[in-house]
Parts: sequence; C-alpha cells; structure tokens
Amino acid sequence: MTVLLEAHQLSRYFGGLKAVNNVSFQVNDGEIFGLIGPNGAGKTTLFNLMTGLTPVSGGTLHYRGERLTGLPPYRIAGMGIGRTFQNIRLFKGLSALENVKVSQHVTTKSGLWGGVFCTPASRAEEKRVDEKAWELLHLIGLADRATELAANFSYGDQRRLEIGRALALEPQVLLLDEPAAGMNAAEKRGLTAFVREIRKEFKLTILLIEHHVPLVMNLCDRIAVLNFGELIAVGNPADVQKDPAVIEAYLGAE
Amino acid sequence: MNDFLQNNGFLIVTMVQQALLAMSLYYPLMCGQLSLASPGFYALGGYVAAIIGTIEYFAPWRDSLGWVIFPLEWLAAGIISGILALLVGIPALRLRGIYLALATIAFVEILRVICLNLTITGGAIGIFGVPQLFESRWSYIWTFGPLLILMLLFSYRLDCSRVGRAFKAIREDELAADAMGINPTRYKVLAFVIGAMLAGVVGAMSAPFLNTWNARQGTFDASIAYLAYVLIGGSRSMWGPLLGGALLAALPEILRPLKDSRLIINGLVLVFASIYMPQGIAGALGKLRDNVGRSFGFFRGGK
Amino acid sequence: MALLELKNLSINYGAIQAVRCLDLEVNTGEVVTLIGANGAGKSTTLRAVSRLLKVREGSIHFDGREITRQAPDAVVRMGIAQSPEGRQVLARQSVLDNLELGAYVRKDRAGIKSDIAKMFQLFPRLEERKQQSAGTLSGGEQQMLAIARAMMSRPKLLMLDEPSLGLAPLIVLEIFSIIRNLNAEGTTILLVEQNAKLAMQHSHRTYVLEAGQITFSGLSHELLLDERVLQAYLGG
Amino acid sequence: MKRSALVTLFLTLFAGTVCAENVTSPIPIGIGVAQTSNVALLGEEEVVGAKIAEKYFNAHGGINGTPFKLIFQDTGGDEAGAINSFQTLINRDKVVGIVGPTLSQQAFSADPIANRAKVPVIGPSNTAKGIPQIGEYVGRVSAPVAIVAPNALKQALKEHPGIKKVAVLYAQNDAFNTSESGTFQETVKKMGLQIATLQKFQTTDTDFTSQVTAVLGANVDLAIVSGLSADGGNLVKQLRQLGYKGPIIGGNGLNTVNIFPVCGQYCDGILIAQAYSPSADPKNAINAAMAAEYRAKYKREPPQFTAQTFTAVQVFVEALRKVETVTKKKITQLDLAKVREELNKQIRTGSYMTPLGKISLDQEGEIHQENFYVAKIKMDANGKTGSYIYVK
Amino acid sequence: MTTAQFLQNLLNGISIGSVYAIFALGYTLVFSILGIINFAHGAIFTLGAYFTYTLAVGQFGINGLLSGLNLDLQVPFALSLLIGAVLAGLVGVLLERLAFKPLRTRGADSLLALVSSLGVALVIVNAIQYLVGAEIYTFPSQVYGDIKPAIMFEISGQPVVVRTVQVIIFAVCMVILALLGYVISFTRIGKALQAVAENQTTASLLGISVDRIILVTFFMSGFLGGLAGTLVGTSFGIAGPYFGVTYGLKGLAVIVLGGLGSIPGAVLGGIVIGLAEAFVPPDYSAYKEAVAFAFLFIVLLVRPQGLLGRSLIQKV
Repeated sequence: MTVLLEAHQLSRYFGGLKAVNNVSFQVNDGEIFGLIGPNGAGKTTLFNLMTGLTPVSGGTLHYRGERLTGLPPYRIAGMGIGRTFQNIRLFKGLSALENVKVSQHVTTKSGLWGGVFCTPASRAEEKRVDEKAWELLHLIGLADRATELAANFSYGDQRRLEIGRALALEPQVLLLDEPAAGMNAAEKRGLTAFVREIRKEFKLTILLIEHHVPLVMNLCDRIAVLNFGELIAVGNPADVQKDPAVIEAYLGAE
Repeated sequence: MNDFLQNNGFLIVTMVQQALLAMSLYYPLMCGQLSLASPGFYALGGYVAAIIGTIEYFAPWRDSLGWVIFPLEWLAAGIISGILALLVGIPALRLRGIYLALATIAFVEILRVICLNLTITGGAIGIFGVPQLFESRWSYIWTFGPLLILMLLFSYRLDCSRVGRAFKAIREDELAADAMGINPTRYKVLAFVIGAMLAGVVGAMSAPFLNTWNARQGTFDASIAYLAYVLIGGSRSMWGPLLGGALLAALPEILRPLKDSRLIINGLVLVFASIYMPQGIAGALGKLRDNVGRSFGFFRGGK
Repeated sequence: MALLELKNLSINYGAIQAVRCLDLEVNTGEVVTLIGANGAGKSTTLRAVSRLLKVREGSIHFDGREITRQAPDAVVRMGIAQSPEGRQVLARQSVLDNLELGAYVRKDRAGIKSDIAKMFQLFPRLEERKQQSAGTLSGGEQQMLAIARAMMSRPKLLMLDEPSLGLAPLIVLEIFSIIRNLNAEGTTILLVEQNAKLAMQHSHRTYVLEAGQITFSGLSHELLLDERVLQAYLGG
Repeated sequence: MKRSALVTLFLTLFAGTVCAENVTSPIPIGIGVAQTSNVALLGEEEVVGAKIAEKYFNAHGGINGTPFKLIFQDTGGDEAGAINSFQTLINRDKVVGIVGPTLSQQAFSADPIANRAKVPVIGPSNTAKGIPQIGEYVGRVSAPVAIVAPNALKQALKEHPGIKKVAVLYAQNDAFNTSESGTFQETVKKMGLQIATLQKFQTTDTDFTSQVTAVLGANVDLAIVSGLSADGGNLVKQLRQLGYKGPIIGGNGLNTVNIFPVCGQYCDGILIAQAYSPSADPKNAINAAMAAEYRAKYKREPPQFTAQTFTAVQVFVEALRKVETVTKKKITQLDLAKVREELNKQIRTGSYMTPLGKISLDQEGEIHQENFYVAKIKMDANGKTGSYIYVK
Repeated sequence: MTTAQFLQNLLNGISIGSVYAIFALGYTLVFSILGIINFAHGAIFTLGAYFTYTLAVGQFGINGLLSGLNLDLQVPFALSLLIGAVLAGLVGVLLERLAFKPLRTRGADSLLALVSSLGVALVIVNAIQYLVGAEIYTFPSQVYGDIKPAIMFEISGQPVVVRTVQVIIFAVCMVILALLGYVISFTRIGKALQAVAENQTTASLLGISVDRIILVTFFMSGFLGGLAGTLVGTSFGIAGPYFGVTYGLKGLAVIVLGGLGSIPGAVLGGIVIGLAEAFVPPDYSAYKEAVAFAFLFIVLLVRPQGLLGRSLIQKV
C-alpha cells in the first residue's frame, strides 16, 4: 500500500488559539479515512490546510511526494485533490449543470478566444465537458433537475451536488466535510453506499469528516480523532472506538 | 424616419454608447468585482484618439491613412487601456466589494487630475477640433452599433464558455472556485482588462462623436452613473447593463419637457427603481417573462 | 400551562425547508433539551423563537401570547433571552458593557447593578476581567459571559445554543452546573446541545431533532436509556 | 400590442414633421445654456439676460412687427448635454439660431453640431481661443480674454506707477482662468514687470492661506487673481484679512455681483477689466434700458453674462430684421433653412449698438468690441452690497 | 521649508482636517451600522448649510422659486447652526425611511442602497436649485460676533496667520467630537449603537431595536454632515447646490483611509488628508485634488482595512 498524503506536524494558530497543533498522519492510496472529533476540534481547519485555503503556521503536507503546503488552492485542486465544504459552498446562482461544468476547469484548457470564437478545438472540448457533466449528474441522481439553480435544492441534494462538483475535477483524493449533515437516516444510508460506489468507480482516496459516528464506523477503513487541535488517536474503527481518550473527548464526559 | 433620426440620432447613439460603458462594468461584475474604473479608461481612450487625431506628430499618418486612422485609434486606445488595466488591476483586485469600488474611484480621480494638468491633454480646456469620421451624429451608430453587437455576441459566447464559467464561479463563491482549480486572480484581472479595453475603445470612438475631449469626461460622477446603470439595469445578465445604460442615459432627455424639475424627477426614478426592481430592469423583465410563461403552462428550464 | 409552545412550526431557508411541522413545549420551571446532528434544525428553532427568522407556517406562543410575528427586541422584553451559538459576545466591548447591554430592556438601574454583582458572584472569573474587552476572553469565559448576559434581562425563558461548543471537558462541566443552578433559582431553560449525554443528564425532557423533524421526545432520563437514541447519537 | 404602444409613445415623445417648412410665428430663437449642474451658477445669469431681451425687443416691435420667442433648453454641465440641447433646439424646436452654450468646452462639443446643421450660433460666454474658428456658423459676443484682460493691468499701472513685483494667482482646473492668467502673465512680462510668485489653486478650494502667505512673503506690489466667484472671492478676502494691502486685479471670473457676498467689505478696490460695464456710458440707451429693467427686478447691477446674453439675442433680432430687409419678405414666409443661412450672413455684417457698446462680428464670427472697461469695486458701508465703478 | 511655512501648513491642515473629520464621521457611522455608503451625505452637507442660512439670514437671490424672498427670521447664529444641523439630521432620518429601509425589508442587494441614495442626492441638490437657484449665498462676516478676522505672528521674519474662523471651526469640531465620543462610549444608546455595529443579530437578541438604532445613526450622521456644511459655509460661503460634492468625494477618501466604519479612523483620516493637502508644495498644487485619492489608493493596496480599521479576515 502506498502512502498518498503525508502530513507532518501540521499546525495552524489563530491568534492564541491552536486550531491545529502538530498533527501528523498518513493517508494510504485508496482508503477511506475518517476524521472525527467534537465541534471546534480543528477538523475543518485541517481540511482547509490540506487544500490551501488556510495557510499553515507550521509543518508540511506532501502529496505523492510533492509538497502541497504553500501552494494556492487552485494549484492543489489542479493536482487532483477535490473537496466539499461543511457549510455547502455551491455556486448557488448557477444551475446544477453549470456547477458540475465549472470544476472541469482544470481538465480543460480552452481560453478566452477559443471560447468566444468557437474554435473547433474548444467546441470539441465543450462537448466533452457537457457529456461528462451529464454523466456525473446522472450518477448523483440530479440529471432531471440539471437546469435548476443550486440554491433551490434541498440540503441532501446540495450535498450530493457538491460531491458531484468535486468529482468533476477528476480528483484522486476527495475530501468530504460532513457530507451527511442535514440528511435523514435513509439518506445517510444512501450516502454510505454512494461513497463506496464512487471510490470504486473513480479509484478515489477519500477523507471524510463526519459527526454521525455509526456512519463513520461503518464506512471508514481508518479513523483519526482530533480534540482541541491535537490528534489523539489514529487507527481502524474498532480500535479507535475503544480508546478511552476518544470516548472521553467525543462521546461526552460525565 | 429620417427626421426622427435627425431629432434623436445623437440621443440614440448616446444610449448605445452608455450601454457599452455599462457593459464594461459587467465583465468585472461577472467575477463579482465591483470596479468603477471604466470612466478612467474611457477618458484615456478618448485622449488617445483625440491626440492621434489632432497633434502634429501624427499628421503624416492621418494624411496617408485616411479613414483607416480611426480603427487604428480604437486599437491603440484598447491596447493602452488594457496595459494600464493590467498594471492597476493586479494590485487593486486583491480588494473586495466596496473597497475595490473605492480604489477604482480613486484611480479615476487621480487620472482625471493628471489629465487636467498635462500639456498633451490640453489642460483644462482639453482637446478640440477632433477630426470627424461622419457628418451626422446619427451616423456614429455605425461605429458604436457594431461594437455593441460584437460585445453582445462576445458576452453571449463568453457566458457559456470555459472562461465565462470561471468568471461566474468566482462571482458566486471565490473561495470555492479557487478550491475547484480556478485561479481567481488571473480571471479577475482578465475580466478587469476586458472591461477596461472596452471602455478605452468606446472612449476612442466618443472623441470624434463629441467633437472635443477634456478632463470632465471621466469623473467620479460618471463612476457613480455607471454603477447606477448596472444596478438599475440588473447585474446578473448582460442585458441588465445594456438596458440600464441605455435607459438611464435617455432619462434626462425624456424628462426634458419637465424643464426645471427634470433632474428632481430623475433622482426619484432612481430611488423608486431601486426599491421596486431590486433585481434591476432585466431581473424584473425576467420575472415578468417567467410569470407569463407559467400562466401559459410553460416552465422555465427543463430539458 | 406551557411557557413556550411551538405548534406545527415550519421554517425555510431560501428554498430549503430547515424545520418541518415541529411541535414543542417548554413548561415553567423545566429544563428542556433539543438534541440532533449538525444541520438538524436545532439552532433554527431557537432563532425562530427569538424572532430572527420568518416562520413559514405554524405558531409560537409564549406566556399565553402569540409571538409568531413579533420583532426580536419585543420578545426579549417579554422575557425570552438567548445565548446564541458561538457565544457571539460583543468582542470589542468590555465584559461590563456586555452585561449592561444584556439589561438593555430594563430601566431599573439599581436592579441592574445588583444583578451584575450577582452575575459576578456566579461567574467570579468574569469579575476579574470586567474591564477587559470580551474578545480577549477564553472560549469558556466567553460562554459564561454569554449566559450571564442573557440572564441580565431577567428572562422567564433562557435559551442556550450549544453552550459546550469548543470548550474543554472541565469547563463544560462547570457550565452545566451553572445551568442547573440557574434552573434551581427558577429560570426555565431551553437547551440545544450536541453533547447529548450530558444534556440529557441535566434536563427534564428531551426532543430529538433529525433533518428538521422531531423523531423522539420524552423524559430525559428515559431517553437516556433508549437504545434507539443511543444508537443514533452515541454509536454502536 | 404592447410593442406598438411603445412605438407610439416613442413617436409622440419625439415627433417632428418632415420636409421643408416655413418659420413659425412667433419666431423661435434657441437659448441653450446651463440651467442645471454646477455650471448653472453662470447659466442662471444668462437666462435672466435672455429673458430681459425677449421682453424688451418684443416690446419694441419684435422682428419688424412679428414677435419672437425664446426657447430654453438646458445643457446641463457636460458636453453630451450641450449637444442634446442643441439638437433639440435645431430639430424639434426649429429655432432660427442659438445663443449658447455656457462653457467653452461645451461649445467645442455642441457648436460643430449647429455648424453642420447650418444653424447660426452666438456664444454669450465662450472666451476660449478657437471658438469662432469652429465653423462659419459659429460666432460669439464674448471677447476673448487676451483682449480684455490687459486693460486692467494698464489701469493699475496708471494708478500705482511704482509697481515692480507682481503675484499671479489662478484657478488651474478651470479652462477660462488658466488661459486668462496666461494673458496676464504675458502682459506683465511685456510691461517689464517681474512675476515674483505664481500661485495656483483650484476652483474647489476653500482655504488659500498657503497661497496668501506665499504672496505676503514675496512682498509684491500687485496681485492678479484669476478665479471664479466663490474661490476668487474667498482668495481676495483671505488676502486682505491676512494683511495684503496692495492693489488687486481680478480676472473676468470676479466680474460678477456674486462675489460681493463672498468677500464682502474686502472686495473693495478690486480692479477688473470688463467686457461690460453697466455705468460706463450714460448715453448708451439700450444699456440704460436693460440695466433699468434689471435693477428694477433684482435690485442690483446687471452682471456681464446677463449683458452678453442680452447682446447675443439682440444680434439675432437685428440680423433677423435685416434678413427681412434684404429678402423683402417676412421671416415667417421664408423657408427655415433659408432663414438660417441668410441670418448667419447678416449677423456678420454691420455693427450693433448694444449694452456692451458698439460691436460687430467679423466674417469669422469673432466679436470686435469698441470699448473695454475697467471698473473698481466699491463696497457699500454695510459690506454686503456694492457696485462696479467705471474707471476707464 | 521654513519653520513658519511648516507651522502655517500644520495649522491649515488641522483646521480643514477637522471639518473633514466631522463630515466623514457621518459617513462612517452609517457604514458601521449598515455596511453601505450613503451617497447622499454630500447633499445633506449642502442642505445643512442652506438650512442654517435660511434661519440666520433668510434672504434669497434672483433665481429659483423663492427668489426675492426675505424671511429675516433673526435667529441667532449659534441657534441657527444647531437647528440647521438638527434639520439635516431629520433629513437623514427621512432618507433612511424612504431610501434605505424599503431596500432592507425587501432583502435587496445592499449595493442598491448606493443607487437609491444617489437618487436622493440628485433630488436634494436639484430641489435646492429649483427653490433658491445656483447662486452663492454667504453669511455676513459678523456671524460669529465682532471678532478680529485673523491672528498673525511672525517666526524669524516670516508671517504665520491663523484665521479666526479657522479657530472657531476647529473648536466647534473638537467639542462635537468630544460630545460624540462621550455619547458613543458611555451612554446606553451609544453602547447599543456599538452593539448593532458589531453584530445586528446579537444586538437584537439583547432586546435592542436595531431599526431604532439605525434611525438614531442616520440622525447623527445627518446632524454631523449638516453641521460640517454650515461651518464650511460660514467660512467660504455656500457655493451653490453642488457645494457638497467635493466634500462628498473627499469624505470617501477620508473614511477609507481611516478604516471604514471606524470612528477614530474617520477623525484620523480627516486630519491626515487635511495635513497632506496642506503640505502639497505650491508648485504641485494642481495635484492637490489627487492627493487624497493617491493616499487612498496606496493605503488600500498596502493596508486594505485602512489605518485604524479592523483586519478583514475572510471566514472559510
């Protein structure tokens, strides 16, 4: 098994607050890696560090041996790391179809003139983009609502669309930030199956932040637990679940 | 009809001209950037044309090239505006929202004061006797009109192209766009430069159209006027600035019969339009179309 | 009679239905807990009661009066105070100013003064820092300030949104013991909490919210033993 | 249905009739000056002059018995507004000629329009170089600064022969003042005087202490101020308040009663070269009539722009009369285009006895004015009102 | 630069800067509460001056609907100044109700408020012209009583002059600033105002009527704008309905320079720009109008939040 992502003593401080403090871990190629911890533990900050949205205060992050830290977000995305957001950051004023088309940006190269003058190359490219977008919309089950604005979708559908948008990047690594938030039990079950399916189909490595413990336990190959910005445990679900530090931090102290 | 054009030709061409200027704000706005720099580039373009058209140095060019000098003026204005836009845009576009708007207003004011004081720009009196491309004002529709059509086509194509999607993604959520692999700075600067070049070309076309050019052409007032064009017209589609620019430019003339109170009414129109058409004219028309469509049993979108 | 009564409440965020047909009651003297996952609609419910959100359908009654269409400041004057999620202390103002603003709806200067003294008694750490600007406080201190500030309006109903959010376990315990004290002194409390176990241990009744709907409700000590709730919230 | 309604609306708004036509009665003369925007400060004086002229000449028989009417179209303060105003006057209001616009910059923009439409224009206040050269239909009754301004300097030298060092101050962002100051500077040099300090300011300035201290520091014998009423008046006021005692020459921008309230008692003694003086020539009947009318209505002396606009209307009226004499037809029986053409010819012949004194327009349209005046401001004891006392 | 010149520039800069500060405070108050710029603030500045003029002098000129009217209300100047500013404040309240609140309740794009306030500015300015014409109105030089026009002294043989009007303006500005500082920092309403500026939701959870605080803010803003207008008007005359435009524009530079929404920032920005303008060498005075904006442009690029503004950290 090859190591795909390697975080080494990653830290981020906001003023005096240590949002992420000396966190080191490795993610293997092809695994589903869960990230859990109480609200405010620093999970989303960690995702932001990994995708370049927040600059690191210290430490390094490598992807396939290449250093990610210090790169702007669009470069990291261009290297094949896609993500979703905890508070859903779809392009709300654009249609579902456009949302999925937008993030094919890195896999296409048509420029201003190509697009405006409709050169054969850009027309061909546009056709591919369109086909791929529809394919993805079918996959996430929103093809019949392709032209509706993203803002008009329910939470669950928005989450799915966000995943679809991230997939359009043709990523090798997918970071999902609380994909099940706001979903009901049935939707959550569907999501579990869906995440497994896309891993298989797109040969993805998936990192996942999730609150819903059963879902995480069920889905993840390995789990890392964060508390107050520090990594308190990493391992397979069964082991982590038994860890007393994890129980205290996450399930609520007496 | 001829008589109608005689009476209103200038106004109609002005409407087209102002619509074009409003559109020059639309491109940065497509990226969510509220830039009010257009009057500056408009003034610059006008000076380029007026200077090429009047100073001694270019006399042999003018003589040998004939009317061809005019498209060359437009080209020169576009290029110079584009270069300046690049220089100003790269640092300025780090600013957001109202801060960018104010920085661009500052740019316009600085440029104005400089133009007011240089010899080559004719100081306060400006440059007059700008050579004419056409006799009648209405004929200038043959420069502004094709440009407008060109820009509409451009915008239409842009809207559904890769670059246009990147613009819109940045407008919707710059951070998410960044995380989806779009370089926001690059596209914001690109949009800013497109807007600036358009404003520059419109300026170059306007110098002969207005016969004269001076530092009063690109001012804070114009910045604010263009802002009103875009917001009253609607900022979400290219039709918004087009309608806003054309209609608001015509408004004081339409109100001319009201004599002394016409500008008071003009102000009231702005207030009421803001309140009752929060999505702008284009938005209001879109809603109207949707409602009409729905009542006939059509639904918007659908495949 | 119920102090607060939500009947058939539905709330939309844009096109999204955040809360659907919700019925909920809080009786005088009770601590009622609302638990659920992120995005389940807990905060939305509290915000609706504080009149920060438009109610699409249904009604809110407080103290025998309908407040469904009231303005936010009016319901504070009627006796509903909220300590919002993320604390939301006024970071640029001093601790003392925050407390004084908490009593904005009151006019009795003497009463306010004695209440501030009382709050300092309850939260001694705040007294030490009363001239400090609230933004410089630690997370736990800010949470205490937020609760104290809400108490300053002498509310009949205190609503707490995630008081344990981002706090160290010891401080969480401290906060919950304060909640218990406040209740013992007669304040009715509606509590939204992600630390389900703790919240249920400190409340009389619990509502479980899932995707905008109530899936379980009942006496807290009973729900604490309910397998389904455990399954949903604490994991297998 | 909707579209056709719109078209109808549009047409009714802008409707005009087609093909050649006769001049209507009363004969329409256009006034396109700034009635709004910040230029209206000047434009309002012009409107008053035009209205007095309309009343006066119609009372005196109009155009050989046919009355004329003035049609006002606001230019606003910008170039496009000036063009719009002119277009409206030319095409919709069918005027025989136009008085306007207020600013030289606007003239450079709008006059070519009238020139191409072959409609005579007389500028009431366009003093920049190059205005009459815009075209054969463009003329003016406002003498260029280069001719007017030096007179004040000569007068100052006559009163104070000891003058050696001169301070020149001007509003740099204003076209008129910049060029006027250029004339002053040339004249100063030509007369062998020394420019001890050259200070620039802006028409929008309100505080002139730095300029004034520079003037005081340079120890000058004469200060020459080219500014508009608000800024120029304030500058004079501050010069005096801060202790400048020497003579002050004001540019034409100060040649308005508008400065009295600005500099109050400190206005006293400013020398101003004028293209118009209300009290210079007691034998000038038309000026007496105009000034009397103005005084009766507004209780003060008529300003220069008022007189110049009156004059512009007068030139049109008299030229129209001549057109009737030459063509031996009533104006109203003539084709509009023909009237405009003939009118333009007549404007440029002969001379006119106007409130400005005797003037004529040459073939180019440039004014030739017989007399220029120098006035000294005399403030009343209350410091609120004053008058321009003719000195030369 | 000699000591005398330096001192002269310093005095001039502080005097005009204090007016900028007062004026810009009105801008920044509204911005701190609503996050938008009130383009009608320059028009209210003008209006304030006209209100005071009407009360204290009340003689109108030859143009406009009120031409020839002579009210002669004989209101003492200090009272006129106060009433004029209060009336300007009420116009501010009206402005909020007519042009800002409808937009808020309809949830419109906050930028539209720029347009509607621009519309109001157009209405005010042109209504003034419609009523009293575009001419210049000035206050009689004795409005402040029988004072000496200037104080003059010499430093190493070079004159330094302080106009008494400058001193009075400066003093009035300082009194107002102190008063405003007190109201905002120490009174119940001031604290509520700060709370609303910081977080409207939290403020309303505390029982503060945000709507009422907004009204109070517009009143204060209009009051300050109108007061500044009158002060400038007494010193230099009311140069027509467009007299506030330059101030409106420069005020923008001032508040951004100081930090949008920052009250001490507006004061600092005003003084800085006043000084910067005063210290422009006479040979470059042509570029004086650009100084404020050059400053603004540079500051924005280096420190986007302005001199005293809070840093703009974007929330991910």
